[in-house]
Amino acid sequence: MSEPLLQVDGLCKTFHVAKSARGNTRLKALDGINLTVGRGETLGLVGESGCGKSTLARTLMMLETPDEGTVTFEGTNPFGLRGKELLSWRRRVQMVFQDPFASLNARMNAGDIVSEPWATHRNLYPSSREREARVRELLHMVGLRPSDARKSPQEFSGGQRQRLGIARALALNPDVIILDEPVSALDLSVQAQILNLLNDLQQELGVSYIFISHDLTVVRHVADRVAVMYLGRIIETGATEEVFDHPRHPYTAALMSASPKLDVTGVKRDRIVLQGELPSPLDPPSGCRFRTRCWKAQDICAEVAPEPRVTAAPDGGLRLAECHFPLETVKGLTGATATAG
Amino acid sequence: MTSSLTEPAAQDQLPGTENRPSGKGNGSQDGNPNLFRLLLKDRFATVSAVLLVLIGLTAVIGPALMGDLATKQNLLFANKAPFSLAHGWEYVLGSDSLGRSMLARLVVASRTTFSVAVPAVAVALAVGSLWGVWAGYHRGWRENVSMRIADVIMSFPSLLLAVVVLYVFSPSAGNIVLILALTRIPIYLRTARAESAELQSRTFVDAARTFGARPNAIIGRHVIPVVLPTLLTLATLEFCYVMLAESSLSFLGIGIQPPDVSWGLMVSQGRQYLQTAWWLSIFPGVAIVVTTIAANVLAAWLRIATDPAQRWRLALPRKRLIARIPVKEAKP
Amino acid sequence: MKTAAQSVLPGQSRAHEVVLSVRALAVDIRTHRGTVRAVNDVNFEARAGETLALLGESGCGKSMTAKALAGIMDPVCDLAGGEVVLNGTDLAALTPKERLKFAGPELGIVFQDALTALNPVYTVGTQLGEAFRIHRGLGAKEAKVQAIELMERVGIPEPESRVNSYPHQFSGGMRQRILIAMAVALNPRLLIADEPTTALDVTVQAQIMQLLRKLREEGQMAVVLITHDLAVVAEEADSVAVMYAGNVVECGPVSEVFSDPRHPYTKGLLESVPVHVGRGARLLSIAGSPPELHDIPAGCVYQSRCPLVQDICRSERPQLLPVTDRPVNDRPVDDRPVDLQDDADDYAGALLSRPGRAAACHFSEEINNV
Amino acid sequence: MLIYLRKRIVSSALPLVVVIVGVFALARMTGNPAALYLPLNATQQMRDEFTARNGLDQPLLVQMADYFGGVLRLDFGQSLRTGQDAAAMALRAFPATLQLAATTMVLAVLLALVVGCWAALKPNGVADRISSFVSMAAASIPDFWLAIVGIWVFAITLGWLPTSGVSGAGAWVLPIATLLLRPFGVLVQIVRGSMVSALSEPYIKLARSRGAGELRVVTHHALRNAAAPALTVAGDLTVGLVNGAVVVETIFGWPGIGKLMIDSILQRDFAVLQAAVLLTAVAIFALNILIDMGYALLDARVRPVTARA
Amino acid sequence: SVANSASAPATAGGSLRVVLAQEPPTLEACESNLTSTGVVVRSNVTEPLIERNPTTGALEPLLATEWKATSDTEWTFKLREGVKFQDGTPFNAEAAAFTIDRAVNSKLGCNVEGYVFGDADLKVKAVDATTLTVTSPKPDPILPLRLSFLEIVPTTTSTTAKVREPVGTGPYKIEKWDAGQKITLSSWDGYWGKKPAYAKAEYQWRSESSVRAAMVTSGETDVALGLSPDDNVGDLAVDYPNNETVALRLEATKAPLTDIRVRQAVNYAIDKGGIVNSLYQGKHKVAAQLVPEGIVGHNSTLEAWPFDLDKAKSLVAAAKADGVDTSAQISLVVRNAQFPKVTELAQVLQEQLSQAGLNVKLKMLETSQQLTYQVRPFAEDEGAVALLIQHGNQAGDAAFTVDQYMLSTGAQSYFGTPEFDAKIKAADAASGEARKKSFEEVFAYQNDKLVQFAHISHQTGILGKSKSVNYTPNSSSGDELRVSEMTPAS
Ligand SMILES: Nc1ncnc2c1ncn2[C@@H]1O[C@H](COP(=O)(O)OP(=O)(O)OP(=O)(O)O)[C@@H](O)[C@H]1O
Ligand SMILES: Nc1ncnc2c1ncn2[C@@H]1O[C@H](COP(=O)(O)OP(=O)(O)OP(=O)(O)O)[C@@H](O)[C@H]1O
Ligand SMILES: [Mg+2]
Ligand SMILES: [Mg+2]
Repeated sequence: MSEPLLQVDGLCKTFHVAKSARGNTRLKALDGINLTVGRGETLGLVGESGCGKSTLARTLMMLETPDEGTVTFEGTNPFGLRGKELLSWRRRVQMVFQDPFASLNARMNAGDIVSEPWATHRNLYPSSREREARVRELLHMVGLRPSDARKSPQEFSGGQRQRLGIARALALNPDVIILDEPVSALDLSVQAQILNLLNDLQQELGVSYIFISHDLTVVRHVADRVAVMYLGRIIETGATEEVFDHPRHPYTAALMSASPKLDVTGVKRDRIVLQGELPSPLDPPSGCRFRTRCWKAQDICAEVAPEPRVTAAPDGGLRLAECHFPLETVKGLTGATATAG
Repeated sequence: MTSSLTEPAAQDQLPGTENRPSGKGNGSQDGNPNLFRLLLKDRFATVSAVLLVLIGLTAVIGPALMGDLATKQNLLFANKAPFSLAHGWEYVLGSDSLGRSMLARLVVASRTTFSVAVPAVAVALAVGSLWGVWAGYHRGWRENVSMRIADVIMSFPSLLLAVVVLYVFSPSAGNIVLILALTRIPIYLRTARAESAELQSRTFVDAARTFGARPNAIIGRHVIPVVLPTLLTLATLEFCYVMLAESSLSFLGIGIQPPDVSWGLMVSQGRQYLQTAWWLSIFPGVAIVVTTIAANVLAAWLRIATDPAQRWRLALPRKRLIARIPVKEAKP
Repeated sequence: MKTAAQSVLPGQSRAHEVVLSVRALAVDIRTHRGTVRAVNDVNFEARAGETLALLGESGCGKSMTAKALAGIMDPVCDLAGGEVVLNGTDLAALTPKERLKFAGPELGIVFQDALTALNPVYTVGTQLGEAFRIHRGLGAKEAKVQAIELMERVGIPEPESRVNSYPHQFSGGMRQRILIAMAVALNPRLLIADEPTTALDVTVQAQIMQLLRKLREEGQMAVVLITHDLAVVAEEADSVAVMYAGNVVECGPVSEVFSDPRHPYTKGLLESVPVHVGRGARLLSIAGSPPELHDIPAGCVYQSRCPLVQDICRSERPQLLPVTDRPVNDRPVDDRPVDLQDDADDYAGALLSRPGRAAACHFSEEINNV
Repeated sequence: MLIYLRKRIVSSALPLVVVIVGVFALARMTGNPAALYLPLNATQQMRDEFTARNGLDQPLLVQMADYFGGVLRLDFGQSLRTGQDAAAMALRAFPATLQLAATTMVLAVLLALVVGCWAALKPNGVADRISSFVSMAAASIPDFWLAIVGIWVFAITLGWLPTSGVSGAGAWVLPIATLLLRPFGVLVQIVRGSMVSALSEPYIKLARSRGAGELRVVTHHALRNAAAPALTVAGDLTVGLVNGAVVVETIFGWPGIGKLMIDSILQRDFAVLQAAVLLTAVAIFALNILIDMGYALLDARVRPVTARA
Repeated sequence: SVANSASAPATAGGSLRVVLAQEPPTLEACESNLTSTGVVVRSNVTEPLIERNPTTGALEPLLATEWKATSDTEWTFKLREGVKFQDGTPFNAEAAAFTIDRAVNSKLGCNVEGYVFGDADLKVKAVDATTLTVTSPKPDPILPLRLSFLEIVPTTTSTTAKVREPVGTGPYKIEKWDAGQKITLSSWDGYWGKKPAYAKAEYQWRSESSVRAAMVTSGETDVALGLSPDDNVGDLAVDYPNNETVALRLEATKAPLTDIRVRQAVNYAIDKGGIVNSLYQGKHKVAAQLVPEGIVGHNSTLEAWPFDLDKAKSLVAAAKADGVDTSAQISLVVRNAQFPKVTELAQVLQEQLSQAGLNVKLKMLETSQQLTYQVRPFAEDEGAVALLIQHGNQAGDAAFTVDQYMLSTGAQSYFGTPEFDAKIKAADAASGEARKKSFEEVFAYQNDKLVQFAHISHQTGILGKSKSVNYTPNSSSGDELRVSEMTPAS
């Protein structure tokens, strides 16, 4: 990786919500996020529901304003942009939304949906003939037929809608696409189609992806690097294989272990089943956030928040994990099971 | 540049022409069924639609056909009973207390009634919904202020407003429209605000924001088209309310003024003749009720028919009805 | 089946005994385009202490089948035929009123969406206790005691205080537990779980699956697990029925079906999972999409997407027929889930009537040549 | 809850002020009442005296300030017409309307619940069609007309009920029946609609799967969920009754606030008008707060402060 | 309860039930010339010194036994002895003087002051306990008639504020006023005269005449005032001449009404006979002047204008030919709900005047607005106005009509001529037979020379009366319903 395309430093986002049990009204959805995304790279972002993945995506898209921290895109901070510059930034960073059903307006047809961005970015394809041609091209690109342009979203299946969402994101020829759970609503066979499509586009156009998913199998398949989130913090990052095969944070290990494997031998695996629930982000635990569910937790975990520990991975990339007692041996998982109950 | 992307793998994923996607959830396989065909299937809705069209036509062309029949008085011919052709077709519905043809008056009154109710509803709808959509989309202080204004209008005795305006500025049709519209704005305002506040957090609106679209463009493109059917249904119901309100104003003497005539005015003036000439108030009353029911039935039907998530209700079993009425469900 | 049922103590089934047997189940939906068949000629059996997985893509009729079993279909849906024999009684032949007696004590169901399946305006305690009030005639106080006990059983901490909470005050995983608790409240013989974990995170999913397993073992329940997650099926189920467009296209023990699929659809599904494929490599996928319910073709339901399609597939619908000559009870003992080994005697007895693998394909033998 | 109440009351204060100013301004627009209260041949001097006596010769702002000062002291001035204390007149008339409106709404809601549920059980069934027909017709009949027909039929022809007045239980029947019709008609449709959708919710299926019978499903599970929209609409309708029962009050000689308001407008009796309007506005704001509390009672999700158990 | 009162005979408990058109705003005696107040108070609770016989028009003694003019401007009254007020205080000259002072000379703003006395201040003096002198600034031949409007109250009555529930010398005293619901009077034992037949009188009010009619029909009330011919109470309806006259007052200062031919055309164009027969079922009388028979000054020789549309048209045409802008709009101003079927009448007038070729626009107004057309200062902005008036002469003397409606400075008059004014002044000052003659001439003169009015009809009131009550209404029944004149029918 040379100079990163997108860099995020210490991003924090707090929501004001109704009172919690402890009288807290401030919900820290993001708590000091650091990230980098290189050109043409896919960053996988995994984590449990409610840990802040979508909030991060929305903040990057400037749908939310962060309280703290900076976002740098090719050296500029998009939050400082206005007018024309803002528009051109908007053009370069696009998003595919989690829910293919909610993200398309049911009252527009596919052609209108795909060409909607040009209503704002008029100079991109000024003439209507150009626009029509480009719509056909985009639909073709995502594997839909030009004649589909007249159909309304209800007439498409979930997978096809997700493709429409991708076509719409592509309409502005962006450099970065944030994909928020692009396949979690889809059936297996459709999921494969979408993953193939994304892969093809990256090869062809060199776009970068931030790929958000809770399906580890999928992330493992698409991501170059992964970041694992827990309660608003990124607790582990590293190259995909490294993180998956040699998790250093206990949470990552538990996550990997909990995800069901399609293993046709029929032998039941032993696995770490985390006990307890994800704590409310309104009242996160003191010290290390994971300690309430961690089988390795000790007194210090309740008192001191762990600093990120950077280690070099065997392949030369950087590994980062926030834990007082990072796991050393991956094969020691079985031992962990016993403690986890 | 697209060549490699549309390679066989992607290519052969194109769905065949014959098997259209099933989509998730229910009802979506219905696509966009022809509303007219759907209408014909619901007999009540069909009858209502036909009635409304007839009434509408009467209001538009009827008065021209009636000429001055509606105002021609004949004091010697007052309060003649209806349903007799002895005095010519124009008196088939009887005559009123000044010997005018009830039929002609009902027809002429339909136009006045509509020309009060329709603009009143239209103005309230337009103002209330645009305002509500705007307030709901932007949330924050705009929403708060708008809702407080709505509160004020709602808790302000609308009758007082009506009386004052109509007394001070004369009870012309224009003022009646104005007053009825003003007092009904909050109804649309509230609904539009609620829907729009909900919509502005929808993902497709977020998507539009990520393109850099301006709020007004988003409101026009994404919010209004979605809110409109609900508001139109509401407007249909309000239409009935406005007709009734107009007749109440007539009761208080500040509605449509003679020699103009509306259904409400006819009911109101006919009430003193209930015992001597019932038709004076019954006929216009029936006209109001029939119009209202027809509009309500059609609105209820339309609300379901235009909502993809509810359309299935129209397909609900009608076993009992079918058992009685020998109508076969058409099976395509 | 009658004989089997008679020899059991009331309340609990013997392991591996057939608890539920579904024969030629068919469900029609009335739409304004006409009546369509959403579930067609579905057959399967569920056995005490075992899990049967119903697997299939979205919209293939899994939930519809489950609702038909539980007798809670939408008003537009009609049971068009078939038997649902639960413990010797054909539920399909009962009137809705008679059925109420079975709902709860005999048959429990867990819904997919825990948020909407709980009534938002009542405390969970009220809702948990309702089954006891209806079927056991308990008073409000006693029902609450039972509810607390239930919550304890499904692992909800501090049940005494949380029994008075409302559903929205619980997390998704907790709500799912409450739904499960509700379904098992009266120790039914049959538990239908319709995608109980689809909306949940992997870590919570693991907890829920663990809970289901525990309850199944405790009560010797037969579990029908509905899911579209192959991995869940592989890990949790004993046998599987793969559905496609309202039809069961293949069924049999999980390990066999997954290791040696005999229907091109099953095979296609298995191949589209991104495991054992290099990162970024092209995944195999099934082209096209399932047929719409109102124009399901005359022949094989899978014909439009099938790589093996021949003329016969277009004209004749394949029956669900046994595909293997191998007797099922030949399968190696190691294959069996751990818990089964404990009652090996019953297991052997039950095996006698266990049907083998079946697939609905004209070319089920040639699949592997694709 | 108390904090919430306080907040609501504070936030209603501003609209109330607007209402007060609005009434004041509107009332002044209707012109000088002198002609109404003086003999037809009154001289200019008599008119001037009258105007001065009632403070109507002061600049509008001064009058308004006076008026506001009075409001703060709960002194609304004296009625021009009767010479009585305006606030007392309004307070005396208000309970009559309130009783009428409350009884009407309670009955309308109960009836609508029964009919609406009955209709919702079989959507598009015969019961549904009949009830929606009846309810729509009910909602679209002019009330004054109905009132007079009612008097004619039940008081004169049949002699079952008194024609009008406030004495005895019988006197309540016709006014309530007249007022009831529209709220009933509207509510039936609302209840039916929300019952139909409540009955198709998953939790209803779940209740059935627990063995709950039809009656239990309807009364225990669906009804409470369906009640919220009905509550909203019932609230709006009550507001309509509280300040709009004029027609019925006029016909039946019911000494309510609606009649008082319209009379005081006609008589340019500003003090009474202002007192009456303010009173109803306060009542309406109170009603809205009550309705919000009703929501909270119905549904724990909207309770303002809920500790996470 | 209602069921009881509906079924029980009216005589039970000796209670008479009356339903009025509206609740009296107050029962203050000095406001009793207001119809709604007077109908309850006058001659029931309070009594005047003198009262006018509604049938003969003659003044009859009541609290004053005799009176005479003792000079040009002074009248002397002899008062009845042994009369007490309901609060126990005696009635004497002091009380009478107090009452006149309070009503006429105080700052109370009593309605009766302006109505009966104009701006004239009276000097009153209690000579002894039973003798009272009243002096007017100018000679006033009808001062005793004017005083018949003053209801005598005791000296204990407040002079700074009006009282809602007065004390009087009448046969009934106010027992209870349930504001908004009803007023109950009960007979007073200390009354000086004959004890009335009914022990109680209960007043209720309903604004819809059909409801009032229904109450008589259903037996909920014994007497209902102000019914309409269409209320259909059958033989319970009792007609009586109510001294009210309906007419159009024409604003002769604005085109096209400036031309007398147009004003005459208006008179010819109105089918008075048709209106009376069709709208009022022949119960009203076609009118030729503003006062009906029985009023001093009524000219019985006057003939109503015949209905002659052709003549009307030709008059309009003639005026047009002479340059009068006959197409200018005439506003036909009508007060809402002023009397039964006023809306219908208005529409008929509008139609008939239009037929004559005039441009008439109907304006239905509420009272307060209509007053800006009816009394000075008149609304300026409008063009010509034809105002529908209902004039009731309660006093029985044409002066009360003519001063208001015909004097060029009259409060309700648009115009006049000096010559006409002089005639009126002369009539006002005359007395006896001369007075009668002069007023008769005044009416004839207006019809001939001025034509400010297009007379339509003398009205007939309809009163609903239950069979159980014996009562014959007279022309003042609408203003002064004497309960003591009613007796239960046996
Ligand atoms: N607009 C908002 N107001 C208040 N809280 C919010 C808002 N948006 C998100 N949150 C809270 O912030 C936290 C992070 O939410 P987010 O949607 O980013 O999670 P996620 O990781 O995307 O979850 P999922 O996998 O379910 O999509 C959650 O606790 C959520 O409740
Ligand atoms: N009420 C309904 N009206 C019309 N069609 C319906 C209705 N309910 C279900 N369907 C259709 O019946 C078919 C089977 O639905 P079902 O809910 O059983 O699918 P499923 O396999 O459970 O899917 P999922 O995995 O999405 O839950 C679908 O095509 C669906 O569109
Ligand atoms: Mg998310
Ligand atoms: Mg399902």
